Amino acid sequence: MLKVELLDVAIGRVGILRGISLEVGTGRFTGLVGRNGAGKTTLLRAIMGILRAQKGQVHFDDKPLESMPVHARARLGIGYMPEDRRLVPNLSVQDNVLIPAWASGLQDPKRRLEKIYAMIPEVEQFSGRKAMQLSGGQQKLVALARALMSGTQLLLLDEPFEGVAPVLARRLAEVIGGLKQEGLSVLITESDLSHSEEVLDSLYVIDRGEVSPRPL
Amino acid sequence: MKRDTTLLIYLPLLVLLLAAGPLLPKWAGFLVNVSLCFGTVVLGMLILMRTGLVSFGQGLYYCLGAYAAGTLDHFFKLSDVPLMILCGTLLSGLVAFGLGFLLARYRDIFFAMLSMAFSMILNGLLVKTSELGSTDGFNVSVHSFAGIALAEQSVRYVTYSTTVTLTVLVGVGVHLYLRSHLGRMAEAVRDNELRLEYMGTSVKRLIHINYVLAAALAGMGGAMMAVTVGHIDPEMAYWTTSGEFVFIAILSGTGSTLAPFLGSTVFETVRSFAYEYSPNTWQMTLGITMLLVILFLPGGLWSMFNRQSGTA
Amino acid sequence: MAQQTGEFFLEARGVNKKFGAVTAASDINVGITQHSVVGLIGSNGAGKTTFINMVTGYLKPSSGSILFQGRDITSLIPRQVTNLGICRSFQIPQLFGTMTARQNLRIPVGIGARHPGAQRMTDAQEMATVAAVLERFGLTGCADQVSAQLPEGTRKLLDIAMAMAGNPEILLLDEPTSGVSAEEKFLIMDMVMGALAASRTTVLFVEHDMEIVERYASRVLAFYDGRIIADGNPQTVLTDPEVRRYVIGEHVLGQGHAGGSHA
Amino acid sequence: MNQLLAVIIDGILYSSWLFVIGVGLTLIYGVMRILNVAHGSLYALGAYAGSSLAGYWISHGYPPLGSYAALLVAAILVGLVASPIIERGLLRLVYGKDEVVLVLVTYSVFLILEDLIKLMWGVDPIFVPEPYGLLGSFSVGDLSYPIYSLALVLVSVLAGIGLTYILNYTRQGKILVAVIHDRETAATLGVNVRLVYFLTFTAGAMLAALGGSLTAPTISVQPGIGVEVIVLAFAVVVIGGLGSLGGAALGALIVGMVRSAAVHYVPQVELFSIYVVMALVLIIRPKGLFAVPEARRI
Repeated sequence: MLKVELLDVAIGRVGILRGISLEVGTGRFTGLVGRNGAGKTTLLRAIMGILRAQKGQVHFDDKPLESMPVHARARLGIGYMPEDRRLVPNLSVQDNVLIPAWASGLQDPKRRLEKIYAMIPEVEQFSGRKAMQLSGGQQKLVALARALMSGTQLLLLDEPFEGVAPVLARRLAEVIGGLKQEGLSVLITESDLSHSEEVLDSLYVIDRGEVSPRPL
Repeated sequence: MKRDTTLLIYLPLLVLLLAAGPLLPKWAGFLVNVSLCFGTVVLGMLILMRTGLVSFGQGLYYCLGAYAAGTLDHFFKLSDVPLMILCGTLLSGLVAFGLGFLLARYRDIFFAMLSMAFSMILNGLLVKTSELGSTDGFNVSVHSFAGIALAEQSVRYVTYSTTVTLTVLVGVGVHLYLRSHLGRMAEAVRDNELRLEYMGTSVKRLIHINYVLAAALAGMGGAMMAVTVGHIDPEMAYWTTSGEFVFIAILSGTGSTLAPFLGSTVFETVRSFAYEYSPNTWQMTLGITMLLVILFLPGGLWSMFNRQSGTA
Repeated sequence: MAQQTGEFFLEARGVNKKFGAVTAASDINVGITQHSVVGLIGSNGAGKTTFINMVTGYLKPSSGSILFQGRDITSLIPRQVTNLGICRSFQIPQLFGTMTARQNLRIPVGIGARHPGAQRMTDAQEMATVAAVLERFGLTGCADQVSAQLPEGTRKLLDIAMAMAGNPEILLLDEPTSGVSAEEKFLIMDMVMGALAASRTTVLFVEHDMEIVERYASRVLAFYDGRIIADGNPQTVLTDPEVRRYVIGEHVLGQGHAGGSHA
Repeated sequence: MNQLLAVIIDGILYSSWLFVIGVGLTLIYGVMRILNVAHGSLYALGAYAGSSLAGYWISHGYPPLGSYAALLVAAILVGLVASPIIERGLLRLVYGKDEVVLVLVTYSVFLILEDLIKLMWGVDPIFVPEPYGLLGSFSVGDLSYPIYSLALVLVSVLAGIGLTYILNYTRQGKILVAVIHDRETAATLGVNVRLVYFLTFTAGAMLAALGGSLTAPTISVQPGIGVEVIVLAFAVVVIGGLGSLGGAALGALIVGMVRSAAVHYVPQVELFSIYVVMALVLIIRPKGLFAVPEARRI
């Protein structure tokens, strides 16, 4: 599904990632664990194309992504959930979730929306509220729902459990675990394994800009 | 440390320009003179730009300086070259000292816009003041130099050499200033205000100081322009005049105190010739020149001479 | 925690900080004695940087007060706090990006030399001081490179060196080794601590790397959800069950304490 | 009493005009973070194109009412021609540069367009007043106003309501809101930000040109008419808080009323009253009336 090979990423002249290789198999849940500043967010942003790689390749379904603009990558079916949620504060929750569908001209957004609501009923409950009226944890749920709208193939979830109260974190883990049945491929980052361990099929550890596989 | 070659350029430049004065054809001498006046205003902008601020209202001080000089002649018959320039410089510096308390709080586009508003207010005031000639402004004449009466035919060379000498002096002065601790701090403001505050320094005060310096130089340029051209009008405070200063500043680059003079000379030359040969497309020529510089010489014209680094 | 007064070098009394509905600091009471080296640990958003921001005047507590040498500094702004002798470094290095490393350091050295009461220096003396600092931090080799283009570890060092150039009474280091390669992390800390050894400067540092905390801190404060949940010597705090659960996390990998936890 | 009425009506008419020229500027700034100096030239282009087209229409004896359509078509044409050249051809190359450099780029475009207009239309004034007189006039008390002057009121209200509607109730508008808020995240959601930029610039250019083409019948169209418009539009937009639609409306209303009052009561200060208001607003609210709060740095 996703294959990253020998990726080098620098921000400005500052090298953040060095020689990253990693693979997310179809229908597999892959974890990327490392502490703050290790380079997790940078790696996901590079996969999405927000950051340019200096070296190396990213393939999605055997298609090279290097020369593809960000929005085109999203339209391949990659859903990205940023760590800081980044909802549009003055749009309603439902509008936030629907933006990817509108942007890519999805045929039947209502059906996909209903499916997402079925997976995360909470989001439907506050679908009429403005995003800025939600708590941080609720926003995480909405960000996940939004990522699911474009992420019909692959989900990139950046620290989905970070800064969330334990109850909500468990709920998020449950929702994410439920995605297994959808046949989705998922890459999850976390600073430890406290929430994602049960759902993972494979694991990588990232430390100071370098990634290595780790048995579970 | 790299050797400081800039100072070594200023002295021969002074001698060369002074010596060339009587030899240059009238138009060329005038062009050099006007370029130096513009260059002085832009030199002030360079100081401001070192702190990261760009004013779209430098015309305010340029115009104030010119009117201070003009008023001395017009109302008090004190048409003495150094006195007029001194008054223009001081008045602008003084007004900037007052407004600086306010403007030092502003950054980016809001700094640019507020300075523009002030200069447009001056423009509006002058246009409505019939005592100062309203839209037409008035003529400025020069009769003495430091108390010594001037003969009619020597006025032009006296203003020319005064401009040249003063310009070189402020060029050297600003050069030394930028190399001083205070000047380095100005650059630090542009790079990282937060860090400076965390070193125990008041960024606002630094900006205020540089704002006053820039204004004083603009006033000086305006006063020199008034005695050079012999006519002033409210257009000097209109936004397009300020726009031209920003234009020259970006065209020049901020790499050296010599850059504004290079930039203004190129600007004046392009403008004069374009105006001469194609009066309907001279603005277009300037616009295209500017776009080419922004696209291909992002560091301004000066970066052609100073490819390796941006030291002052 | 003990509520003594007057005897601490730096003290926070009942400090709270709210951002809208979010509580970033809740009832922080802590006293720091002079010459101590204190590690601040806690997961992201636990309130460590907020604490540093409040001490240095970048943020104002919603309630409570902060005292330095018995003097209330709660309402001071960063410039004033710095002038009292409290300096800090930053998680993301705050450098003068277009200047070289040498020029960067020259700014605080120049400021220091112009303090009232400080000894004035000639240009040559200033440059010599700068050169000495560069030498001490092993930055001589890249002294004339533009700081924005230096590697992250070097930038981090330069950032800390600039904070130290003010000869602080208290030095606050915000994640001094984040974004730095594994080989460099002890190197950086050794240089910093070595340079401070003579003056026995009081240090507070925020750190995620428990190896660093264990090796350099004489006291550890563990933050969780805006509160300090443990305070004491490194051995005690790092083995505290609450700290292990909330701060370090039982499943941490790639850190010294993760030992055999991936079972 | 009559004078107060005159002040209010003049104020409304002037505010409408200001809003039409300001709204495109604030739209472009809000989405693209570019303070477009060339906005005034687009206004001038609209005025020239409008008077040429309407003049052609009328001089060929077509039904005079059609001249209104000609004004409208002229504005649309200007937008359709200018935008690909300016946005795709030039601005695209300089995205990401300093805000001030971007201002200078558009300033250069302004200089180029000023001369281009002279090359295309010459320097003699053009006067096509027919659409202005065609509709007759209406009176309020003993004051008489041409009905045509309501056209700008209508257009400004339509533009204001239309843009508000689009931004709040249409998919395209909500996508735009997402881009304004955070273009990077919008792109990760599949939004083609490049296209959004292009369409925004086109819409902004059309609005500027529309302001010009509708004003054309009331003035003599000559070189330099765009210069004053630029600073006025800046004033309106800056007072409102750059990039805010409601701010532009309020800014236009404030500036319009102040100028109208100045014209009637203290004509000496008319010229710079606007800049006094602008300075005062910025002194009291440094980022305009509807400023967007900024994020923390550390």
